[in-house]
Amino acid sequence: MSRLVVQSNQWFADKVYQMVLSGAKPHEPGQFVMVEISKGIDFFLRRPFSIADSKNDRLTLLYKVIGRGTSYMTTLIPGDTLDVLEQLGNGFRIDPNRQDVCLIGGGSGVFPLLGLARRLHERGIRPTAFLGFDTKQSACLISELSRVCQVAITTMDGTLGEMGNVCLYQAMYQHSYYYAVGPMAMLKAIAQKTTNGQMSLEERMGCGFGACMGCTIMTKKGPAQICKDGPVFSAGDLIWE
Amino acid sequence: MSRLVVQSNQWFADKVYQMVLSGAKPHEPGQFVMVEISKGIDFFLRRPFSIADSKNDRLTLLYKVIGRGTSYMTTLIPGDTLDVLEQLGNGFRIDPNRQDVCLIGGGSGVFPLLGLARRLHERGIRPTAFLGFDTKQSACLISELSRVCQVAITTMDGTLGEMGNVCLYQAMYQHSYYYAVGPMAMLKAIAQKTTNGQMSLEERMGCGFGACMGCTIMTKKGPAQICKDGPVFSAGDLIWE
Amino acid sequence: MTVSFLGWTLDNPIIPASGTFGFGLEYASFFDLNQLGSLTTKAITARPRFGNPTPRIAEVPGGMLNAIGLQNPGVDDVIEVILPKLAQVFQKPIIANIAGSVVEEYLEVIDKLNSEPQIGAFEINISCPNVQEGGMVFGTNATLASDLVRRSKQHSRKPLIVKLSPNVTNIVDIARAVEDAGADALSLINTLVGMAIDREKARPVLANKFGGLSGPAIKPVALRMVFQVFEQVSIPIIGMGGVMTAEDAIDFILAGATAVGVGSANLRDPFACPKIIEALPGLIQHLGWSNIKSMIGGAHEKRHHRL
Amino acid sequence: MTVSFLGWTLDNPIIPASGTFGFGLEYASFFDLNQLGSLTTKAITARPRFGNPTPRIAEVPGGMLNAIGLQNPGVDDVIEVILPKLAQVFQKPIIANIAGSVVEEYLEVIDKLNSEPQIGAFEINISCPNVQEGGMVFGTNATLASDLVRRSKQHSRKPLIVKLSPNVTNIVDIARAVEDAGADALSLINTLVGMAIDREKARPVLANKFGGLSGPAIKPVALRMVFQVFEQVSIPIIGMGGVMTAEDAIDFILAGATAVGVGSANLRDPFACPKIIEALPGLIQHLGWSNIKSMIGGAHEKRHHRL
Ligand SMILES: Cc1cc2nc3c(=O)[nH]c(=O)nc-3n(C[C@H](O)[C@H](O)[C@H](O)COP(=O)(O)OP(=O)(O)OC[C@H]3O[C@@H](n4cnc5c(N)ncnc54)[C@H](O)[C@@H]3O)c2cc1C
Ligand SMILES: Cc1cc2nc3c(=O)[nH]c(=O)nc-3n(C[C@H](O)[C@H](O)[C@H](O)COP(=O)(O)OP(=O)(O)OC[C@H]3O[C@@H](n4cnc5c(N)ncnc54)[C@H](O)[C@@H]3O)c2cc1C
Ligand SMILES: Cc1cc2nc3c(=O)[nH]c(=O)nc-3n(C[C@H](O)[C@H](O)[C@H](O)COP(=O)(O)O)c2cc1C
Ligand SMILES: Cc1cc2nc3c(=O)[nH]c(=O)nc-3n(C[C@H](O)[C@H](O)[C@H](O)COP(=O)(O)O)c2cc1C
Ligand code: FES
Ligand code: FES
Repeated sequence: MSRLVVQSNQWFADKVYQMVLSGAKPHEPGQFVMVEISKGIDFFLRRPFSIADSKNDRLTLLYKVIGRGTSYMTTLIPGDTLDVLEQLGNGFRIDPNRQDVCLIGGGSGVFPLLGLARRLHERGIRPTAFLGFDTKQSACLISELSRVCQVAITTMDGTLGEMGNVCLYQAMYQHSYYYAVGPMAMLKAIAQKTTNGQMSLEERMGCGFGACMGCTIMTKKGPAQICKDGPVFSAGDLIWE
Repeated sequence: MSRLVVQSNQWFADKVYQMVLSGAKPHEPGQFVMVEISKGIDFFLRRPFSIADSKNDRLTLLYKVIGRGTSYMTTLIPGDTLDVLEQLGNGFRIDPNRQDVCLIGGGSGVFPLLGLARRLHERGIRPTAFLGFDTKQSACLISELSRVCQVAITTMDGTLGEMGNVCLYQAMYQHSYYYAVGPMAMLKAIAQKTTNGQMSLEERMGCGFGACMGCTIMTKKGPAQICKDGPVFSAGDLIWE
Repeated sequence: MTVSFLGWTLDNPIIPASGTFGFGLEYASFFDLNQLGSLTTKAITARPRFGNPTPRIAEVPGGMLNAIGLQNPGVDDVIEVILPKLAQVFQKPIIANIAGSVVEEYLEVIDKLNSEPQIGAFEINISCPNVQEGGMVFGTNATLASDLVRRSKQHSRKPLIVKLSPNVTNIVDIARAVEDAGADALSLINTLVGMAIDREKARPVLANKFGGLSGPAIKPVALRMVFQVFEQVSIPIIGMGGVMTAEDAIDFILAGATAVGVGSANLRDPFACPKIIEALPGLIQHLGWSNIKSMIGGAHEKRHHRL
Repeated sequence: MTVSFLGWTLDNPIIPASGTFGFGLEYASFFDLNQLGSLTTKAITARPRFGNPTPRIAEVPGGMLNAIGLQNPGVDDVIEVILPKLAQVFQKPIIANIAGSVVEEYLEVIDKLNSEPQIGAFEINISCPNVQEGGMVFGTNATLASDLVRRSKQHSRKPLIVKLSPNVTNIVDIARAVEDAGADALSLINTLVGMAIDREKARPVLANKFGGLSGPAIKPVALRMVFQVFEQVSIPIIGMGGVMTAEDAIDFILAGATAVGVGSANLRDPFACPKIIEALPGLIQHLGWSNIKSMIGGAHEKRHHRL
């Protein structure tokens, strides 16, 4: 648990903010943090956020304004401090011999792909990123990702890139391995085509470190905590109803 | 209900802070306000504070740091705003023909006497103020009050003025009328000597405006709400066990 | 925004809860009371009551405790002094909250208030935790509760709402019992019994030791009870417990409430009710519903249609 | 800071509450568990349980709801895998929380755990609100509760703590019944049954609809129950419900608790327990007491002396 300092906290895309925190520990792509929104009991539980990027003592979060907690976060200014539980979850597993990989992100699911793409790039891997958004306004991270990988975009309304759902994008199934983050419906559709990849899951969390059993899913290997055994799972281990 | 702006909020005496708020309505000495400590549910009830002074749109509060709410108040800085319910309670009744009056304040009870002394002074009345404190460090308002009235001081440990309890000060019973504010034990002791005066009472309050029946006392005229029928009562109407 | 309730049409579902709104008069200086759906009076007893010694109020996390002890000027004073004053500032039917130590006291109050045209319904308070006799004793025992309601119903010439206590093992049992005994509607919930300790003085904060817990802290319990009772009774429910915002009010309606009581929120912010009423239409639209009626019980799998 | 409890001497009265501390292992990476007075395990059942579908967690004002549904790997796995791991990081006697659908399941778990030397006491959970069978059914019925406790007592070779449900009309009745049936101590309280509504989706947030309310919101109810029960039973009490700080812990001790359970606070802040333990001595001194033992029940008019 650390007290991190807000370095910047700015509008990033439609309903999405970017917060850079200093004083952080190093993080692997795919790990997450639990953020205490404020002292006192106005927000009893911490909020989970993926690492968008982590460099030296800087942690970048990208957060979508959903409800009370994320709305409150937009009011923080540089110099404010946040109590953060760090280095949670397992992160994406990278096999340096696996070159032909793609990243698949739907909506807020694109956020953790930034750090992953950068890490893959450092390892000499240049994946293709398939990103799906609702509409042009909510699209983000395209220029950042373009620097380290190829980017293909779909929007539901066709205002940017191809029209339609990202998981209907046939090209991505030509890659031999994927890293997918996004809504359950998207993940399920992908898993039904191929389980050659890793998927990051989300669930409401009580603790974030494996103590409360709040985030349990059944996998082919038995019950697993998304917060501790995940959030990244091998697609082949997941069970879909 | 108004949003008032903190103009200053400074240490004033041992555990006592002075807060000046702007944007306020005019207040009578003896009235009080209910301050919302912060938005959200960290402080569910408002806190009652007497008017130390009121001039144009400026309201001065003097508050002693007692618990959670008053501790939090010390962290407010100029420019912060507070949601305040104003103009509560009846205030002291002033009879311009009554010249020979004294003010009796014990501990935090001295705070509302400042505005009263100034108001009396405007009306050409120059009362004597008898102030009782625990010790020299907690003594305050002496120079301010000295400008508009004569001041006599007692401290429990004798570090300032006479040693002892203010209500044992015989000189004050030579005045024909008093305004007394302070702990119940002090008020009771005074009332047992003479009921020629007015007393301001305190109680835990749910609303501050007569709706919840949280602050009821039995008086000789029947049940009364401290917040609405008081906080200032004629000493002769009060009942002491 | 209108809802039908006990045969009246409420302009909106927002009703200040008993004991947090006095007899309305204090609030009339803050806003025009006629904005409200209705209003509930402080508990009325046969004779004047002083209530409990102070401190009667304590702050606790997410809410407050009160141990007022049914202070009120008694039914005669209410009729002679208070109702005429209230008539000048509020022109809709009100709900008179009624309490007593024994069944006969309830009946006496009902008999006297029966002929008051301002009163649209009685709310039988069988759930006050702050008195030694009567009050919650009735509300925690299905037999006593149903006996009281049956006899009240015989006397009453107005619709009878029964206000239930949450301090029970099975709220549905009590709700069913009072429905069977003739209740026309239910109010739930009254306060949970709680306490606070003054650790410096090593004694309870409240002179009465225990008090009723209200405010956002009790909202999950209140919602759960409204939800459970809605599935098992067919009379309408006034849902309450921790309502601070229009969002909270909507949660109760989705759980099954036809109208929503606002209690402690009024004490913190005397404008709480008009603010909620103002925010409701926008919220309903944002959530994609056409009107409040259609939302009642909307969170249930098989939604009943009982408007 | 030491207190005697069930014949042991606890270094301090702070005990993580069941279900919020797993089997301790996750917390061992945050701090040295031996700082704790003791620790309570997650509920253990005879066979592995997956628990309820997700969402199992919701945030509510001043607290949270959970509907875990007793997920645990079953008593055999606890004995073979978990207890040996725990032995490496915690060397004091632990409290094993035990649950079941039927009386026989409780007895089976007790029989198997009887010979585990790490376990200092059993905590019989008759108050889990999140399962269809067993759990709270036992805790809300004095006859069932006392039958379960009597039979558990016959099997148990360790002291028996019984964890009560607050979802009852009269907590004292249940407390007395289980004391008479042979309980050596009481834990109170478990969670209140509550719910939250997802108003955008017009349905309950939790897949299980209802969940257990914990956190500061329930502290006044918990304090009241500890206070009431302390006056009517003579076995010691582990008090819990909303303890976040040393101040909260002291309130429970003054109300009558011998030890204090810390639950949800651990989830928000994994260092909650060591922080409370560190702050206690200074607070006790500030309040003018010489030790914790002397404070037990200190808020009662006639303080019992039962240490
Ligand atoms: C492992 C993980 C990583 C995540 N990474 C990101 C990220 O990088 N960027 C981002 O914008 N969002 C991310 N989320 C989702 C994010 O946690 C929620 O949007 C956020 O908690 C909503 O908080 P709120 O107070 O605004 O919403 P409210 O609805 O007011 O919150 C109420 C409660 O529900 C919980 N909650 C609501 N939605 C979610 C959700 N989708 N997942 C988990 N809990 C939820 C909140 O944490 C809180 O406890 C992640 C979630 C998980 C589990
Ligand atoms: C009419 C009136 C005028 C007052 N004027 C002043 C003033 O000018 N300056 C000043 O320093 N204090 C004044 N007080 C007392 C002041 O209201 C309390 O000291 C303050 O509420 C303590 O808040 P807290 O959160 O720090 O204490 P906590 O003990 O943490 O508060 C817990 C709860 O108890 C209530 N409470 C605690 N002590 C008192 C008390 N003595 N009176 C009423 N409620 C209390 C709080 O309002 C809150 O609801 C006045 C009280 C009343 C009733
Ligand atoms: C100060 C106070 C006084 C109350 N007095 C009464 C009463 O006289 N009769 C009654 O039925 N309920 C009474 N209640 C209970 C409320 O009407 C309401 O049921 C309860 O407070 C829950 O709602 P809330 O959380 O919105 O306050 C009182 C509540 C408070 C806070
Ligand atoms: C996530 C969670 C899981 C729980 N699981 C159990 C359990 O398995 N057995 C049990 O007796 N109590 C369980 N409880 C109840 C707690 O032990 C405790 O009684 C309750 O949460 C009140 O304390 P608190 O307010 O400090 O959390 C659980 C509570 C939470 C929040
Ligand atoms: S969130 Fe608590 S175990 Fe995963
Ligand atoms: S504080 Fe509510 S009536 Fe006085």
